[in-house]
Amino acid sequence: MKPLTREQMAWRAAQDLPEGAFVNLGIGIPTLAASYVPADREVIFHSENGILGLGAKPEPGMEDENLIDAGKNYTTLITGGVFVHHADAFLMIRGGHLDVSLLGAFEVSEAGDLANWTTEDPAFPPGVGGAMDLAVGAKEIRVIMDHTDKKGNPRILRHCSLPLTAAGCVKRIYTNLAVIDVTPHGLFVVEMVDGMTLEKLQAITEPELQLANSWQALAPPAAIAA
Amino acid sequence: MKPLTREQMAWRAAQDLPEGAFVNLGIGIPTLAASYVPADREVIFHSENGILGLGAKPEPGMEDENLIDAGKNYTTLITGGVFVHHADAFLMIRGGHLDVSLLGAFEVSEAGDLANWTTEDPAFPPGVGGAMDLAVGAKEIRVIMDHTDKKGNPRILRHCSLPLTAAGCVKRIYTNLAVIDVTPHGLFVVEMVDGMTLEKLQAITEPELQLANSWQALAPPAAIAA
Amino acid sequence: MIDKQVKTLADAVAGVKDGATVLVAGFGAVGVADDLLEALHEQGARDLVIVANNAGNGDHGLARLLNSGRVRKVICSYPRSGDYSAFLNAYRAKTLELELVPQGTISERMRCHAAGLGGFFSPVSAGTKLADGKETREIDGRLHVFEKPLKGDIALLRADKADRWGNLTYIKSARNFNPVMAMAADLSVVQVNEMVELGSLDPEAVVTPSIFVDRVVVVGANP
Amino acid sequence: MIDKQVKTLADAVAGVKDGATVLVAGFGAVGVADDLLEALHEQGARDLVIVANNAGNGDHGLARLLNSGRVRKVICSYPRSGDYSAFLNAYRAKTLELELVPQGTISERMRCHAAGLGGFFSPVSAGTKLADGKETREIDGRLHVFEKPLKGDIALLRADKADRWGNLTYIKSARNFNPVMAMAADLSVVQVNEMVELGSLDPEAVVTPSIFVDRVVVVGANP
Repeated sequence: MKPLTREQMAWRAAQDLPEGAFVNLGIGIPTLAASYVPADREVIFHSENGILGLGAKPEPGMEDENLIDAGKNYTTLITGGVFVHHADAFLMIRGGHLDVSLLGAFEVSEAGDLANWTTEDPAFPPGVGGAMDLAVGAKEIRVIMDHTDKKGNPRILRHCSLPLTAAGCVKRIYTNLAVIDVTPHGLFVVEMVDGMTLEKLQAITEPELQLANSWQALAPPAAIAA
Repeated sequence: MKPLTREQMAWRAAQDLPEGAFVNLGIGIPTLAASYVPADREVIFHSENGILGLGAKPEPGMEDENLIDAGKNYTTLITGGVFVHHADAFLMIRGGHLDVSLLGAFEVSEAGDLANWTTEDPAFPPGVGGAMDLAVGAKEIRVIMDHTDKKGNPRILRHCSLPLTAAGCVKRIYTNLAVIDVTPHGLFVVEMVDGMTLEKLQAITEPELQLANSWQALAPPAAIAA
Repeated sequence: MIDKQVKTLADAVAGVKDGATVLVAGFGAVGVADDLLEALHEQGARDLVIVANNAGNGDHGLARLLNSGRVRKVICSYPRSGDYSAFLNAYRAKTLELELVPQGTISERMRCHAAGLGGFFSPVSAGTKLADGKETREIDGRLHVFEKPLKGDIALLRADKADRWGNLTYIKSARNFNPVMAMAADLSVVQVNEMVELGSLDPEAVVTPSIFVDRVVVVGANP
Repeated sequence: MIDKQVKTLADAVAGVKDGATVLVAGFGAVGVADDLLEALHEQGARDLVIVANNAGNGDHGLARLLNSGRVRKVICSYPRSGDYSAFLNAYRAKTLELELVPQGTISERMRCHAAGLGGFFSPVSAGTKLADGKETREIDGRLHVFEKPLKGDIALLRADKADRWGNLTYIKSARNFNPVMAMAADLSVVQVNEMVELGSLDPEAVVTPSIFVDRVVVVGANP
């Protein structure tokens, strides 16, 4: 059984972004998803600092000092993209104008509660950024995260142990082992990596998992960086 | 004793608009004030439909069908003027960004209450337009109106008889007979037309008037249309 | 490939249901999507709630909907504008409900919905008849009225140029309510003078970004 | 003749009082008025409350004010950005108060003040630690938090071009917080790359209208 790499997780999430969707990609793995949108689809990426139509990383030497993304990395604007001011960028987020918000997370509960803004490390000041705005506003909130923490403890929990970002918001979780839908009837596994079983997955997941009737293999194409 | 004409009232109000002021002119007599700003002063007029930098009426034949003022008359944009959308135009109004809002009125009370939106004529639907927004937002609210109604009854009252537009907002009243300041210590006559006395003015004004120590003649130059 | 352009005015207003709330942009006769309003008349939806600054002029566009008895309620600031006989007749016949809202409050309530907020306190109308029955609160010594978000099922908009994504620019004061109504409806439909190539609108000068627009129809240059 | 241009950075920040609330535009290092921040350091005001998205980088601009002990409180969404050692040291020494606000709520609270409103209900942060102690209300079945307007005594802004009235345009993502902060301060001060003739900015494409701007200083082209 081979867990997905970060790139493969991003690839998987990207496959679910439909033609014409407006999407915000959170900092970290979600950002990588931009590269894996199928070539025949137009998906428009939103950046909280005021960009609608975020493009790829600029070629070396082509960086524009006035053009950065939410992660403060140099970026580009695609044809048709526009600039807006900050309050309008968050009106788009909070007002349900984005089709998908793809976020990183520390923990997700079986009710779809999301914890992704603080680990409560007393040595450092907390920072929330746009996490809470992104977690309430989009038409659909999806999470990308490793299935367990570094010690192998579950991150999909009955109740989040860390402070919440927002309650009951997550609809789909992409992990390095599975794709799981959060529904009013519980958590449904819709895809698992080759060699994974519901039993093994359940062992590293706190709340009860059910296998969707239509479940299938989670199998990125060989070309996606391993 | 010669009451001021509409043009002369507008002229008088215009003299108080300082260099660099942002001003909204209400429909009716206030609109006329734009023509009487002293030539050496730059005053920037705001129109509620989304214009900052309203200009003069266009020359005949030069009307632009996409450029009207709040009174729905053709207008022009002065050099430096810009267009904004409606919510931003009213953010300017309500948020205290305008220096002066110059309004018409039916009645003003001694406390500065303003009634200028409805006469409660049952035969017609009420209309409020931007009256209530304009009456609360500007740094200073000033009124232009005839001193009495057509029957000679006072329009400056102890309490407004018509429904209020906003309470306690008016700071200065320009009538066809006088200029009156509304202060926490009562109404002060700061200017009167030639031949007017405090006694005569009081007879057509409901609340008590006081004569400002520094009062002077209200005397438009002969050139202003009589 | 994203392409929001539809071929006909009928396509542009397809699917409007009876009882729908329709945001009608424009101020006076400027920036009004008259052709979309005529198309909505053809489409036939009834029992409509109209949100607009004014309440129709003559017997075309919004006034025609009023004259045809398609409108249940008008939310506006100033019905008495131009030839408003269509409104006046229905108002006097008591076949039409009027919700009179201060002009800035109309657009702010729509922006409130657009921004995903639950309502706001405004000093406008506090202490007046138009605040009757509304929740009030004193904030920093000043009376405020609680105003609720206002959303449309459909917005009928008029712009100058659009690209295939639906980015929009306007002409002068025809901008007025269009940008805020575009943000506040589930379905935003716009009639434009001209379609332009994607990328030909200045990214710094697009007024309504594509995310707020669903359907675009070209009606030809202004008369 | 209106002319908002001042000659020096010192003129631009003249009069800032101890205890002032300073709106500091920018996102990361982009669109930040670094020269105005340095001038404010020279000017000497203390006990400042800073509103910004981040909390300074290295030892220049905002970070320098922090290192010099001029700041009493920071209202921001994400202090941990870049080299934020200036903030971290003061935070650990407990000489600095932090009010952590969700990013969109910062700009919305400033817009709320700018729009003359008394506060709004937002679903953001409802049910979380950041809503502790805040008034809540269920609206349409969803929990909301009451948020108050946020105003600045002064805003330190950075734009690309200005005219003598103070109309402004920006470059790309350097727009960020600048337009909303320009609207939300009693005194809005902007450093620009270039002054242009009145009338040379497109009236359809000015992002910050002159009414929101008080002083303009030219600092030269971007490095």
